Amino acid sequence: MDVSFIAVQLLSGLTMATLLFLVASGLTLIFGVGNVFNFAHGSFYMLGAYLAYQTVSAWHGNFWVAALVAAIGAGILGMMAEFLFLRRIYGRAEEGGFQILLTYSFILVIDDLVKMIWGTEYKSLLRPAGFQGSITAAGVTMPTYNLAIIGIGLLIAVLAWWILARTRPGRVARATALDREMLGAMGVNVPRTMTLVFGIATALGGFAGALAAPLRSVTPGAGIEVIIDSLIVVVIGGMGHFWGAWLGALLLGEVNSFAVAIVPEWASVVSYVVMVLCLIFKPEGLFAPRQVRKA
Amino acid sequence: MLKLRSGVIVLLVLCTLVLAPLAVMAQEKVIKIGAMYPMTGRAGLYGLDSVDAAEMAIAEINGKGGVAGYKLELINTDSKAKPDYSVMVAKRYIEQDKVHFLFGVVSSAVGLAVTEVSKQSKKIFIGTDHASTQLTADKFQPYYFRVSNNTFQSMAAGALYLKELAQTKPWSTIAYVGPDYAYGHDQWNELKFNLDRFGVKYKIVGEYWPKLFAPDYTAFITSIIKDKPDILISGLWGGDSVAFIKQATPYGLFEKVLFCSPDAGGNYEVMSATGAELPLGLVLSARHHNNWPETAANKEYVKKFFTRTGRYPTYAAEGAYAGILAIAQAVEKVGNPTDTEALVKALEGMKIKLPEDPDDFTSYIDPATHQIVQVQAIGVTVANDQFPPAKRMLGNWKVYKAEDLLPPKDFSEKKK
Amino acid sequence: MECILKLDGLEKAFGGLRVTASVSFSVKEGELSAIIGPNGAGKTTLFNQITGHLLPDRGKITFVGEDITGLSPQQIVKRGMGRAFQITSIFPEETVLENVRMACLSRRDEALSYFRPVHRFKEATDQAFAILESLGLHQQADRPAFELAHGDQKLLDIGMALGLEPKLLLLDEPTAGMSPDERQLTRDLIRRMWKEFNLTLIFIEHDMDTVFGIAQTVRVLQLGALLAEGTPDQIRSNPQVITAYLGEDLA
Amino acid sequence: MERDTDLKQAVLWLVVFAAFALVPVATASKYHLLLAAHILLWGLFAVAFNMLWGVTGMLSFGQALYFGLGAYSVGLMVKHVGPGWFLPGLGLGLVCSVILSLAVGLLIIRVSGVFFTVLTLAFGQLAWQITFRWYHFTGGDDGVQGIIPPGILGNGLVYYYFILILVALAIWLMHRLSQSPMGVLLRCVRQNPSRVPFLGQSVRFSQLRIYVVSSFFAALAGSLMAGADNSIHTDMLYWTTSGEVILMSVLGGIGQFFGPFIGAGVLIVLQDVMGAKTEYWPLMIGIVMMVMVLLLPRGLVGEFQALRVRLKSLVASR
Repeated sequence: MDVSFIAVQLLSGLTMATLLFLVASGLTLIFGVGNVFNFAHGSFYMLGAYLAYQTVSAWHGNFWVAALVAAIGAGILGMMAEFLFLRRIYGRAEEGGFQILLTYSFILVIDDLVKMIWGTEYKSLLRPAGFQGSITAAGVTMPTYNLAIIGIGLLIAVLAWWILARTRPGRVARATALDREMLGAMGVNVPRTMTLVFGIATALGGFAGALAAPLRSVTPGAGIEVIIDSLIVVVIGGMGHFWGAWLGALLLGEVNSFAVAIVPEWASVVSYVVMVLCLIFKPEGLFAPRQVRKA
Repeated sequence: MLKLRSGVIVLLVLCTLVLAPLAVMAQEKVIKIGAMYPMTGRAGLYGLDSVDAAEMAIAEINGKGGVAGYKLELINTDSKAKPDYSVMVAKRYIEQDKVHFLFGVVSSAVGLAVTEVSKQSKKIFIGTDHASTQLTADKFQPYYFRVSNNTFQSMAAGALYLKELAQTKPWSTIAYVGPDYAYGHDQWNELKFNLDRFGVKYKIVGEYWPKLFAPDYTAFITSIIKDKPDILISGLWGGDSVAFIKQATPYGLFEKVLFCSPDAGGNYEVMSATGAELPLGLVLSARHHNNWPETAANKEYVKKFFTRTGRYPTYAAEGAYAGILAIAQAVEKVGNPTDTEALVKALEGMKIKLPEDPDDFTSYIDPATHQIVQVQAIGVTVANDQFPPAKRMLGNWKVYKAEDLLPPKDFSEKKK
Repeated sequence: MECILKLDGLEKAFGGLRVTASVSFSVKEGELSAIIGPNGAGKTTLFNQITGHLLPDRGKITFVGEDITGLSPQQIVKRGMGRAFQITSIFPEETVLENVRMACLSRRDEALSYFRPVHRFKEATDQAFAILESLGLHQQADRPAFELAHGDQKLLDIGMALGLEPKLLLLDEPTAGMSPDERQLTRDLIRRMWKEFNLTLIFIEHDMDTVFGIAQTVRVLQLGALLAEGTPDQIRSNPQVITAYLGEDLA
Repeated sequence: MERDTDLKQAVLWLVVFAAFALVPVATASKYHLLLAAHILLWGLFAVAFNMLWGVTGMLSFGQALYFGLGAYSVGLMVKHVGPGWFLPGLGLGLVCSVILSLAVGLLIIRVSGVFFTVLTLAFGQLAWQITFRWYHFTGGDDGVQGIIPPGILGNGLVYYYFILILVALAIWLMHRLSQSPMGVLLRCVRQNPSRVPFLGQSVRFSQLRIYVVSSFFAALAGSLMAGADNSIHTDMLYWTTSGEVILMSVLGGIGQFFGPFIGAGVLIVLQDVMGAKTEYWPLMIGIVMMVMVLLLPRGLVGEFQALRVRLKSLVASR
């Protein structure tokens, strides 16, 4: 393996990692803040892709506008889902199980609704104007759209970190995860915060779907395919840790990228192996701070 | 007390089970066909196309008064592409709905499970879209017939194409990318087998196994570019094919290698989903083409399908269409849909004119393997917007004779 | 009388905060004693270390002549130490009887039997009934525990500890949240339990009537350290204790 | 009073057992026999699963792992060794399920709550991916077909009664377990885990024990399923299988021992009836799930019981 090939594979891994991160970020956000495991996160990703497709093809919108529409659309639908359904089961005994079931039911309903609206044919989006080609430097070719995605991913990571760590709403959101009741007592409107955060998380999912659409095919059931991968990212990164998700995605993307080059016949199980190793040695996630274990 | 109630509920459920069949009144003079196509997820498109095409064929036949005094009737249950559920459905079809034929299925796994039911209950199973060669080779059983090409035939055609290519444009190295499951592995093994059989010299420089429905191919693409193969064979299908092509284009992969996907790469949904992004000059094929052969029959078939559904068919549709025609023809010959053994005899060696047959050829069912024998055309992507939303269709056809594509008599999947 | 529990220089800190500062004392078998101290004096933390819920940073705990430092709660319980909690800790969906019976079964090493229905464990059931009777809960035996009044739940918590037939019973604020009348009843009950079951009993309490009403020995904790130890009379007149409780000015 | 309950339960057992035993008498249809067999086996799987979730409060999203393990032990034994090795395969599956669940259990009971759920999901998916990928050995996504039980068991009717007896025995054993001190202890672990050590019992070991027990019976259900369907496939290990068994439990009621069994029956019959009528089955089942979770969280059996109690008190107050 020469140096330029290593550079190429690193970049490939980075592209994969960024897309993984974009999907997983919403999942980890809503888990970290709301203590909600949104199994239907992939469905919002799929909705985003379809909304973007709709905006571009039927309404002849600009791609970047379409991505925004996708994010907003998925966000609004997410808030509705939280407000109408999820909210009702907070605090119930066995909440975790009911959360998973309820969000699982979202997957089924959204899948069939998408099928009713858009049919089963594959939809497709073009790369946006100006990002259709690639640039070559020092023997390394890189599609410009992939570069754009990596840039956007970094931007979102930094922005999210800044919001969560440095702004008051961000701190409130983080504190919500720690203690819903305590915050309620302190005059924070916890239900509204939860709805909002859920909306932001699903908007991130929808945005990721829109960004990924020009690279993938838009089909019903696309959500289920990304959810397991994002789940692995979130588990490796430590559930609810934003930077963890980024690092987890990076680790997974790069490991996958080099596995493809070195042991292609095992490429499809590498993600799982990484995850299981992580779980054995650090079950709460590689990048999560050690928790105080109670007896 | 409550526990007793739950007992009562169980009893009620069981009673419903027992009484349900009484409600199903046997209708007279109907040929019942029990189909099991998936209607959701990635394969849902093929399922929908198949059901639409089968119903189109049935409407045509019933419009002409049916066959041997019978009308055809199709029932479809969403198989969810799950083998265990499909087995249940198949048994229900046989026992409750009293179907005469089992029909369909997209996934080979479901096909393998249903052929087992067919074998045990001696009920004819007409296979349409699934491609695993096993079904007509080592898993062969007398009540199974397949009316679309299997992967072996596609790969044989692909191998012949590559053989001819070597004479005009010499190549030496080859790489493969295909989904990491039986279908992907079968194709590669069968291609290598056929290349050897036809005496083609080649050197393998890479084998890549993304998982089925993998969203990202970037790492595979850059790795393939490093391997510098002359030929890249792809065993990807549907959305995976679309994603691979879309992601590979800006890397200039298709200028560096000859991309060849002889089984499913030329399926219409790949072309419709990639539109103008589909590079020119890719070597693709499918088990039916909307623009080949340019016979009246094919044109009419495609047009009718479009009028009926508002979209152009994938090859799955033509398989289902062929299946209905085969059933009709068999019943016509036998005179009733109940004499299974006579129907098997009628299907064996049956000649059947299909939309995908060029004028000088008629498809027939090989009596030894129950596999339909058809010509296969391999084409190259050219600009063509007659079948929107596709902007590219195949052209510059190379046509391979059906007999050349059959597996040798002693071929078995086990000998890999 | 022999010494049943002995603490030797127990130390515990959370972060920089010393919550147990070199505490040493020994408890005689059959003693009924109280631990008092202002809020935050480290009383419950001390209990948590004795019962194995927390590991002390330093020091040694000896129970019936055996070093139990570092053992898990269940190992310590098996050696005959029972505990009831400050914030009532019961199994809310189980019946009152079941709560106590679980303890009785555990005591008899029958808790892991997986085949015989629980109600056929005659001895454990009878013992559980007997305990409920002496606690006055027997009429509510078949009610789910969460339906009980707060005071009764506290009693049930104690009942569960009694089901373990402990040599030593630790009660964490047994009268917290009770009305004065209930307190009086509980006070009598504790004394009766103590005699009836031949217990060594240590309780943490804020209610001074209870402490000075029934305890034979009183220990005072302040800022994690043992401030004083003695009979109720000695403690009542100890100037250090008065300071701790009433502040410098009044001392 | 408690003896009275015993009697009622014995009667119930007989009624349910007899109902299932009479299925082949009532209908000659092999399809109905298969449907009844599926209800029995899914019912067993669901009851075993609920010992984990409803009883002990550990929501596993990966019990398909053991269901599949049982099925594949039988299937692969038949495929690679010979058709006569059906029963040894069954035994091997059960042994493997104990060993594997011990190993996996030790790893994952270190965490609780949603973390536990996600870890079980992860291990389940790992097993699925390996089975899917290792296709020379497992048959990959093609699965294994033609798994016919040997000798007299090859007869569908005999095999049905074989299933019936084993399922009845297994459920009876689990029922005894749930009524035993161990069962009470498990319920205590769910309700108040921090109190359990102070009764001298270990939370983790209780959890590990029931994880192994539940996995064992899941494997039994899976291995018997291989013989009922005559085929196995990777879907049995996929997360949707785990999801289905959770749904069955919620449908019937996780607070009831028998709830999941009823849930399995209702779901399978519903799937059979609705699946034949609509291609929008996922939508239907999604809506059913939402209704159950939001409005009837106690499940059909649990809500029915609650309704009875309310009616009773209404009558009494009049």
